Amino acid sequence: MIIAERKPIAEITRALAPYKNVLVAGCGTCVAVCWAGGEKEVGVLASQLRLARGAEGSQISIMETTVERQCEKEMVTDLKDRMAEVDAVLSLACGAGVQTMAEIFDDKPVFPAVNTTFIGRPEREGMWVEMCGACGDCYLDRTGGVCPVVRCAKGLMNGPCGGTRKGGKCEIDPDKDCAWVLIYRRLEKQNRLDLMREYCAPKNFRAVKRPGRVQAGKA
Amino acid sequence: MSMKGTIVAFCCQHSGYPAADLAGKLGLGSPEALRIIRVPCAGRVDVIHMLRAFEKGASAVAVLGCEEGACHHITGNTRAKERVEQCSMLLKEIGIDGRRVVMFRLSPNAPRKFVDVTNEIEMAAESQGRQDDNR
Amino acid sequence: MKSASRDVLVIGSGISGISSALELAKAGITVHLVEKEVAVGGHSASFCCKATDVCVRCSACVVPEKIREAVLHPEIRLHTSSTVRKLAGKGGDFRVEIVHQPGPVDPEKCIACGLCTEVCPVDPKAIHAPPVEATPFTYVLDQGLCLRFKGEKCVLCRESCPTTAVEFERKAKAVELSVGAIIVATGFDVVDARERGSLGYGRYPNVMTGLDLERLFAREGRLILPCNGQPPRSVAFIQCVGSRDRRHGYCSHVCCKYAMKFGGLLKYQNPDTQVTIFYIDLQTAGKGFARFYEEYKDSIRFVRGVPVEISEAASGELEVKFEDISLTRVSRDRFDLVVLSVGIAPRKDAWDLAKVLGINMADDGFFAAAESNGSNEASVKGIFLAGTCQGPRDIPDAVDHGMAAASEVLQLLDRVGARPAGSWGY
Amino acid sequence: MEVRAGVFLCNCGGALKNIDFDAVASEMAGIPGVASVHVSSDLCLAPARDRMISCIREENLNRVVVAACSPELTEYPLRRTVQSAGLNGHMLSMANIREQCSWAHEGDVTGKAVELVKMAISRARLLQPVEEVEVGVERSVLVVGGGFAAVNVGLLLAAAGLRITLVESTGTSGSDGQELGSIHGFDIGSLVTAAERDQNIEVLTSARVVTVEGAIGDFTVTISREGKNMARKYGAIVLATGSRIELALATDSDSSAEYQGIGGTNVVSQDQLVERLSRPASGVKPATLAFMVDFADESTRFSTLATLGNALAVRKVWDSEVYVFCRDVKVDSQGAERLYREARDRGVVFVKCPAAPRITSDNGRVMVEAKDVLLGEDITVACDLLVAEAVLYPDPATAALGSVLGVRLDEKGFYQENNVHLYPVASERKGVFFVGTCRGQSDVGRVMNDISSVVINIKDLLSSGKIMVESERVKVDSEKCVACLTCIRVCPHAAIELRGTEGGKEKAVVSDLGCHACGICVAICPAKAIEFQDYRDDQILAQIEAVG
Repeated sequence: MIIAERKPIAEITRALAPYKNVLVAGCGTCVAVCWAGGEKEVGVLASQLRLARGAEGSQISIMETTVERQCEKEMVTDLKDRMAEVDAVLSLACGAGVQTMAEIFDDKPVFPAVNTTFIGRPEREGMWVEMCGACGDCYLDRTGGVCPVVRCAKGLMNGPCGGTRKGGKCEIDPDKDCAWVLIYRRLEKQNRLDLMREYCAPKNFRAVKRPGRVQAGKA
Repeated sequence: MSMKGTIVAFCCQHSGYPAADLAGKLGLGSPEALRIIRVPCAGRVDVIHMLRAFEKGASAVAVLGCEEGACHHITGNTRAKERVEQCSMLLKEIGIDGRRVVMFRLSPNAPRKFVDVTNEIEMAAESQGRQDDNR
Repeated sequence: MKSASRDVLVIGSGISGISSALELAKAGITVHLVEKEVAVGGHSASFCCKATDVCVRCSACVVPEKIREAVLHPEIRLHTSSTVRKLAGKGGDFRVEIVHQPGPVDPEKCIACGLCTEVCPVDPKAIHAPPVEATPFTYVLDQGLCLRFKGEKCVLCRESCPTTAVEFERKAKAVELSVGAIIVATGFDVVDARERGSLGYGRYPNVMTGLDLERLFAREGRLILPCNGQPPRSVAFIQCVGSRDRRHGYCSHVCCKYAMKFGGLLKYQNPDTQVTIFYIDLQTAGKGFARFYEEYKDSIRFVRGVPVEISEAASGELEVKFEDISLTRVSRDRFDLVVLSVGIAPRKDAWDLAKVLGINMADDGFFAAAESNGSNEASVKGIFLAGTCQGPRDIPDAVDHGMAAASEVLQLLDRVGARPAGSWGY
Repeated sequence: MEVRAGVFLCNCGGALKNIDFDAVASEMAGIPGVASVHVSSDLCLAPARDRMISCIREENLNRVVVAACSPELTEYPLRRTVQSAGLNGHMLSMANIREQCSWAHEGDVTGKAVELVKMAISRARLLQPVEEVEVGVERSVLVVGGGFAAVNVGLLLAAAGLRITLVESTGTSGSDGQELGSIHGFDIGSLVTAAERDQNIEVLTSARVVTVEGAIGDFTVTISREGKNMARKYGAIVLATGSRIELALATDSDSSAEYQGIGGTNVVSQDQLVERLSRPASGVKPATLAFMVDFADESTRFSTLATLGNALAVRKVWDSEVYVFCRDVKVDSQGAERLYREARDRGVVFVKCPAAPRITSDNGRVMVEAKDVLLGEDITVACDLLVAEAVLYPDPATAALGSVLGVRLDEKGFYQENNVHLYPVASERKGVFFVGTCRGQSDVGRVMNDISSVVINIKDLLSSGKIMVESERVKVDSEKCVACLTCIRVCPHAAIELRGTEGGKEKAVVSDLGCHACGICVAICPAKAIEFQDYRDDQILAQIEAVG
């Protein structure tokens, strides 16, 4: 799922400085599951903002809401009737959500409250790790299901880089597993090690036009 | 009127709350500004409860749970400790002294510890209060 | 052997009596819990918490919880200030006569408001609040101080009581109960440290027993010298006082544990306090205890060899004379405070109850179990033993033994066809 | 439905002099939702309770706020009073104005009392009823393990009319009972045959528990036996998997390495010694014999008790010289001190040494060399037979089965987290119990107590076939739940599971039977989907709002 991380409060208060009535909008799916932008985090951020303003002696009135999915236009438009007395919107959704909110309510400034970081999974409670870089041209069939583009620090397509530490750890980050050691062990287990001998041409990262577009049902 | 100097204490019904009762029975003086909210376990208290108490003007917030290793719900007091640290970080981020939110662990038959802990919180909050006022 | 009644009598409301009563009540059985004192709980209710920054598993905090659960349980009938006078019938069908000798303050009516203490003319007050852990929290009248019991006509507390709970002359009342089984859980007496006169308990103020230390910690929360209220610089624990000797031929199970836990607490509260433990064999067995022992093995000084004499040095310190076996010579050491780790002894009035119930007593003075492997049945069919009245146990073992007694009672009632009704939730 | 709260203030016989009850009463009268205010002097006694019942009925109150002494001893009877007035027991909110207000401070505390009652009223407004329902439970118990404790528990529960399944991982039942049974003279064989003949007991040998779902009264367990999986329903689960006994020859590595070379027949375990003792005729009688105790593991009584018993047996049967090398003699068990005294009277020599002895071999005899504390010097004993120290280790399957059941282990790897509130036989998951050496117990007397305790615990729960339980006190709103599994991972009592809901999708569901009402899941749920009656977020925040 999409993993995000709350921005430092200083950045948020600086952006909101000129505004009096703020709508803080959370999103109920991905960012909620990774404890960054769900209903709970909306409450905590709103309370923190009120306390910060209180400490500076100025006032702020905050409306708190959480949209089921902020990347759905219809769900965001539902907030229409509450936008009248709002000066600015603070969205805790991922990049897609913030931009949908900004697009629907283009007369009001919309600020992000979280940094969308990667597509990943929970490693243990409260910690999430990147698994996929959405490069648009998946190689997982050739690496036994371990993605070197993202999980190898240098993104090598014909690894390992020879600097692997003892215990199969990455040269750059000692407590991170070297992706290519994982690939080797996985293929060894399925005795498909010959795949490692195939040379993999450099990836053309510009092959995929930005911004990406997927049309259901078309080639 | 904002409750200048009030201390909101979330007391676990297995440890903090009975300790407060014993302190009363022994006539040991705990701070008058203390407002005790009874919770089933320290693990029930969330960051939003602590922040809302500060928004309401509390000078300090405390979570009183069971001793480490004696929690009736095994992980309740460790969860509460993590959330208090998180709340303290959130306060530090906006310039309020992180030490105003504290977690203390005690057992139900330790009234003396309850009184020492709550008086310590009040003194810390007062000295901190003076620093904030003249800032 | 059809049972007339499926009620059960539990004698003694210490932690094991309470555990038996609770388990039987949860099985839907009506339990008559008879207690000699005004308050329920026995010795372990007044033990203090010995946690450092981590719980040391002394189980002292489990006791008040179980007491509260038992006092509130609808199936448990409390008979405080009562003793067992007569027993008739046999296993499955006993008729018991209980003597209820009510004290001046009626627990049913006293709401612990404290008005009587205010008006009491005597100082120290004759009528006052009970120890803080007492449940029910009924006020107590100390007849030694009260003018009324010295022949004067003082009625101030009776008049001031809003719920007419104070009545000076209350007659004893006999209560007849018919029960299917009896659990004896009358607990223990602490060994009187004066047995070892040479250790100076009672002569020197800074010689305390383990029980005194529990009470002091419960009240003060830290250790202070009885003579001047200052924290001690050096403390000695002397093990096996009244255990494993000619008069008490058994190990009391609890003293090594509480001595080491107190030692650990003292080192935690004030790391430069010197703690020394004099022992014969260190009993470090038990769930989770080894880790505790590892932690404090180096910071506490363990000396194999039990002191024989304590004398007061000129400086007021206590001089302890002991045979340090590892150095194989007699030596002397000085301490600010000495704690005698007194053990568990059979109750002095155990013989009276044994006569009434007709149960045997073992050679060490405790009640004798039918078989030797820690089973609960006493020498009389239908009477079961629970807790320290059958032998020394710590709190977790006492709870375990109490539940086991309740379990054997339930098996007896099942065998004689006394089906318990529905069960009360968990 | 409009909130009509009755506020009952108790001035404890007029003794709470530092609270002006009239001022408090007048302040409360004006608060929205308050229908009436009553001041009485002894709410904990019957007459005042009857007056409260009539008040509730006459003013048809739907909330009761009691400001009196601590709820520790009065909340439960007050709930029953409220119920007998026809109101749901959970519509009660209490303020502690005695121990935590009047007694806790000198001087006038009317202001604090007003605030405490306002907090209780603000919470009372948001209270919702919780029904108590009777839930049927399976009258069957799964006992895992085939040893001495397991078979005993099975027999006793079967006698109470419960259906028992005895699951034993090895081929034959009663295998691990050898050491415990043989040393202390219990014939495990007869117990096993009794179990097999009992029609309430089904013995499954070489079977393994694969998955456990559900909660107390309604466990669904899959057992795999000879490749096929069987799903079964149970009301409770008892783990009596025993422990693994290993011979710890010596702790310091150098001597044990050299020692391995000896092997051979003159080093035995306790039960091998018992076997030889029972066949005195064959085999040569050893002239001198040594035991090693309490070096490798100082936290168990097992090897000491076995040693005391067998040392006496050796003196009687073979009359050979017996030396016991130990650090401390563990005598804190029933009758252990008497055994120790009798052993010394019969000539057993106890050598107390600060560290483990060095063991070497000299043409077929075992040389045990150690520093004797009493003599103050090193001694060496040449003996024909050495009984090594037996150390209890957790059964190898403990960790795997522990995770299947969702229960934690203690720091030595035995079952049952080291938490005083679980002693003696409970686990942190309702309905799952531990008995005997698998939870670290090490002597027969205590194992017997464990067996009886677990029997009555289970009879309390299952013998009537139903349990009263508060239905949906902690409830997951399946619309809001995004099935992120956080609550399932966090629940310390494994009371939450993913289950299909009417909408078809699998969502988290809290089992009323298994829930301990602690609220840890409620606080951590990212989607705020879990509601916990009496302690909902809005009820806690309302109390904060009412302060000041």
